[in-house]
Amino acid sequence: MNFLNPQHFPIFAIMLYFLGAFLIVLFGKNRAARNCIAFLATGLALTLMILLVKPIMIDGGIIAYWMGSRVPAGGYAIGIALEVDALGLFFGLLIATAVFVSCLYSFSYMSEDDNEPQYYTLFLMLCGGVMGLVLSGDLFNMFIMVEILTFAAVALTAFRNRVTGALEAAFKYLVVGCIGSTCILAGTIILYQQAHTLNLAQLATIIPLCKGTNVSIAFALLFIGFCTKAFIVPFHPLAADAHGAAPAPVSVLISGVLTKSGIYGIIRLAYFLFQTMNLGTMQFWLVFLGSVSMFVCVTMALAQHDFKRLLAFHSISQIGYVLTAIGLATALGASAGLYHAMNHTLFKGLLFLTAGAVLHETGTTDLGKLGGLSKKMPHTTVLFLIGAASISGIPPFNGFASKWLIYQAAYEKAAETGNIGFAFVTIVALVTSTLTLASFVKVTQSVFFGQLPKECENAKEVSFGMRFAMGILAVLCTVTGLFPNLVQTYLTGPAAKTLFHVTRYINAMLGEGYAESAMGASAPEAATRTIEIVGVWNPVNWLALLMIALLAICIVAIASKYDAVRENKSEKVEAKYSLFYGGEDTVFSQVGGGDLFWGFKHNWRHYFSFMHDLHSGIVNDYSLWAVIALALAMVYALIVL
Amino acid sequence: MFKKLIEESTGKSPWLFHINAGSCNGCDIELVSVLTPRYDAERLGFKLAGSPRHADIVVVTGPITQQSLPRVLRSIEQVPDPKCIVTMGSCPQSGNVFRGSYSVAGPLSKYVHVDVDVAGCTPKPEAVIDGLYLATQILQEKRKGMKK
Amino acid sequence: MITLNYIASFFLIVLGLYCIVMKYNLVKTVIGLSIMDYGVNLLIITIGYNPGGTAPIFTAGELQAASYFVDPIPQALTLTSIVIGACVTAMSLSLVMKLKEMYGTLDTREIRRLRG
Amino acid sequence: MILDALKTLIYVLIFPGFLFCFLTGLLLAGIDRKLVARMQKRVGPPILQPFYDFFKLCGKQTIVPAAANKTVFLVAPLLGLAALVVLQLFIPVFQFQIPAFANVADLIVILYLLLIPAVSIILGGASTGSPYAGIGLSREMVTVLACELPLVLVLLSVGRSVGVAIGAKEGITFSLSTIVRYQLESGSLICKASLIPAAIAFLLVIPGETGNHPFDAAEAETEICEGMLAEYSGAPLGVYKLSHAIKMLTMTSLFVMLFFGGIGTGIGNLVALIGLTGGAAAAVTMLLDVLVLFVLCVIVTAVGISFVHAVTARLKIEQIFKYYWTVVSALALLSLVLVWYGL
Repeated sequence: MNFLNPQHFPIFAIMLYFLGAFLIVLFGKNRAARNCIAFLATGLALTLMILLVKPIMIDGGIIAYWMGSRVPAGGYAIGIALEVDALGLFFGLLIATAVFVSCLYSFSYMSEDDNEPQYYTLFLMLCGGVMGLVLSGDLFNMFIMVEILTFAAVALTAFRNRVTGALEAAFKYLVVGCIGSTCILAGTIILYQQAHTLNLAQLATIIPLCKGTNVSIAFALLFIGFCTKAFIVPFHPLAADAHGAAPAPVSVLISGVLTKSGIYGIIRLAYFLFQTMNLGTMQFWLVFLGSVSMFVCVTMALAQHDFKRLLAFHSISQIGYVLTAIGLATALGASAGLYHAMNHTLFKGLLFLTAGAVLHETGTTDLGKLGGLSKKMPHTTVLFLIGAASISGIPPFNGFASKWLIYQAAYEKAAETGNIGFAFVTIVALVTSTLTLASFVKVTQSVFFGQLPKECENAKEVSFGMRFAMGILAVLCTVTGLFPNLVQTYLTGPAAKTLFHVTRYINAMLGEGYAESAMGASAPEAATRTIEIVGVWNPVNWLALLMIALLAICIVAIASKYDAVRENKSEKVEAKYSLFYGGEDTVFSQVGGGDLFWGFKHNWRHYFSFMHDLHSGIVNDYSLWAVIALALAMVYALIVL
Repeated sequence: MFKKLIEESTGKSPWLFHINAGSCNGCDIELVSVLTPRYDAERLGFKLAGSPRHADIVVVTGPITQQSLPRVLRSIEQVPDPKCIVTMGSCPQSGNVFRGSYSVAGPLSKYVHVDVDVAGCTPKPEAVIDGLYLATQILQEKRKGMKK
Repeated sequence: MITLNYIASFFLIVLGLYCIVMKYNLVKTVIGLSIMDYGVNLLIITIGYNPGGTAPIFTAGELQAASYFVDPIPQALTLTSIVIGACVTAMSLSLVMKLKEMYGTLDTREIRRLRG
Repeated sequence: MILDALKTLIYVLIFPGFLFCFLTGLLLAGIDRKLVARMQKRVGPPILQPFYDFFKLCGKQTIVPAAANKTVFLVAPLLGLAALVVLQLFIPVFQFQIPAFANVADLIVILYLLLIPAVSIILGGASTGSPYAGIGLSREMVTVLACELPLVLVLLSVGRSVGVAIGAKEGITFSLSTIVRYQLESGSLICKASLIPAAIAFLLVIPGETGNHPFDAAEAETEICEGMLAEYSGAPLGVYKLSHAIKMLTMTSLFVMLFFGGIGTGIGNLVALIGLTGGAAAAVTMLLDVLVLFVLCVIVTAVGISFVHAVTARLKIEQIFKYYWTVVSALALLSLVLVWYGL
């Protein structure tokens, strides 16, 4: 067996994580050994994923790997398979990157916690679960991986169980997460009853031939199941709770990795398994849910007063963008959605890590108790600003590049179909972006700028290890923002293309010509959709121009002694340099996050109080939402699909 | 040339910051009336600034009560140079009818250098404009003598 | 006969969901999760069942095209699913214990520090 | 190569970049002040008053408050100014669009580039730690939010309208040069009945976006000491004032290009009539175009900013938000619906 054959890389990547988890249980008592194992497992998995870029992304290959070489016999897929196409690899890359960075960060961040070995075990189990999910070619395996990652995520949420709400959040997540997992299982089994196979490729071939009530119900069940994993509205409160309590690197995994697994599941469902069930009707469902998630979560985020909780709601808001774009079912939409999914992992990871840094230094994430950290933690502030600019869609960072594509995709779709509804989706997306900016202005003001409270006097810059991890993400945020064309050519483009080439996926798994012969006329044509971008945006040129202008202005400014400033030199703050309070002496009067945006909140006060009451924090309510969502999905699936 | 431009401009764009140090409001109203269409001090570039950091000319009205003294001094201190201090009305110059009161700490000239005094109770708007114009001249002189 | 199985599994799932949604006791919520799980397990087993089928145990020589047996895959799936269900119960009960320690109550209406 | 670099440098530094923005922006601000004064029956300041203000501020001390983050405090104004100057490069002057920059940014990008100056002033204000700045930035952000919805609606309507009219494959266009070229060929967009509400909405958005009276709750000097600028003094304050003036130019010229883009055509014909050819004709045309643009900007300023300033009192922040999200958005939405159904 040639281990260097790319064929084996996917299974190695998954195994590395689980093996690492196992080894840490054995040898984890020693700190160096533990860190070494975790680093090697995550680092090697990332390397394997990067090595796969060439054969899969660029050469357009698909790796079909049958466990124990049980290749399909008689047209029936019996064995368990891994199937890695560009889509799977794209998500695999995202996951491996986020996991690697988060692991680097954990080394210094978690060093003061007890039970560290257990942390890394769970951490690697979570990673392995997600990696297994996205590389799997088998529906039941996907379910198993979903369960593994749910367990690991629940346990990690409750890891710091002395933190207020950690247990509570974990329990809520477990209950609703289990409803979701059960839905996936039930959906899987109903599909099995219809198709007598669990292989994704074969399911994709057979399902179109046996349309009916059962298949529609299975779709609804699977869809809701993956929605709980992606925390789409109405499952968003779980994400908010879990993020608030979990340690920062785990938040990175939950938002950057776990939600992606849900999105991946939805894509596989909508584009592969049920591809012939008329994407058009599914569009409304996806786009509607996406837009609602986008808007509801961003408004919820505006009302939060906890740093990490706020970020959690934004996380779902951004997932809403991804879902909307995916739901448009155009080449541009799919590419933009995947691009945004990637960017979301990067910038949200960065933001959670900065939140972790703040928590590490000050012991709180309450926006009302923080302030003025920019003088104490300058590097963290810069990194946070990069992340905030990315998520709020400020050019030239990556959030803008992908959001811009999403606007285009939505509006092009509107123009193409003549449906004004998609125009409103565009408007919601555009306004949501500004609302995102607003809530990050709130965080900036109440955490990093403003006045320094007494309790935070001792804060200092975090260790190099943590800054390094954040720095990687910040650099990636900038680079992917500056070169959208490269990203589109080498990452999102090939991945998006696979969405419209289902037959290729099937044939790679079950042999050439299988799809055509099995499906006959109903085989989806290999859609030759091209990405058409109406607008123009050239970040590098813009940045060059900005730099020229900035440089020129700076030269003029320095020549005219702009930087010859008067500042406080003595120990005591002189009257001249104290803040202006209408003549009064300086007092501590930080304008906290809760005081901001009154003008906006006042106009929306009924909405906000309604939403506040709705998010009651009672697990029964959240389960009820899940049941209602399931019922609605079923009704929709039965009527429309 | 740049320096000359700045010096020229300094006299043409004086922004006022108004401090009420226990005034009876007579002078305050009169100061506002200076900016009304009838007198329109804006044609000379005068503008009321909201913060002492933006101001060139500090206009002080009222007899400088004990309560207001530290606030007045702090606010004046916060004005960036070159700056001009103008007292408006008789109160900050002499204490006017409040002179000798236990609560009056004035006159202002005891504490800071006052550039222009506009006397009267209250001074007429014409007088105020004249005084402020004088202040702009002083401002320009100060700017010439100032090293950045 | 087989219809009854489907009805029973449906009933179990709905009962479980009802228990999760309507009962305010944490332990009852966990019981609800388990019941739901049993319902699904029953569903899986039922789907694999062929009336009159034999156990899917054959030696290589016996297996012919006409062999009629119950589908073995769902049985394997059920085993996995039962194990997972047990894990869910264990995990949630341990969380319930910790919650009781921390909040001093098992009432979900009082365990709601995270809201809004 | 070097020639290209030199050309780019000239574009950025002189026209339509820094120098042009500096002169016309401040001139526009001066005209605005003069107009408001005249409308209030005052003599008003000299038209060059903003220049005096700017140079005076350059000559004053810059005080960095002890509580402030010095780097952000000083860099934020420059960043905002640079972003605005670069933004101006993407707005064509009728048929004169710098070819190198035509493919850099479209309308949607411009919408977001407009946020950068706002963000820079917010950062600068927040860095001082002043509570006035805190309130100010809150209001500034709400104003930006308020303007965003109508602006988005207007831009989408224009994009759709022109996209359909030129028969673009996707049915929309966001390229500003395409929009202007279309107008030069078939008349200004203001003549389209369906876009008149959008034009009015845009006109109403201009003072909000630039933070002019009566939508200047964020910089209310009488209640919150100019909000985010409360702690700024000297040159950085001057840079902010300059940015404000340039933003007026940006918004008005964007309005002119979106809705009056067709007016530039007559000029070219006029030049041909006189008998000029070649480079001289191009130069004269461009000069005239710039003049026409400036005159139009002044008119838009007079109507959209000065007049509104002169006749209204300052609105409260929640009134601003409500106003923009109801009245102005309804107008813009009307336009979008009309455009959508081809009326």
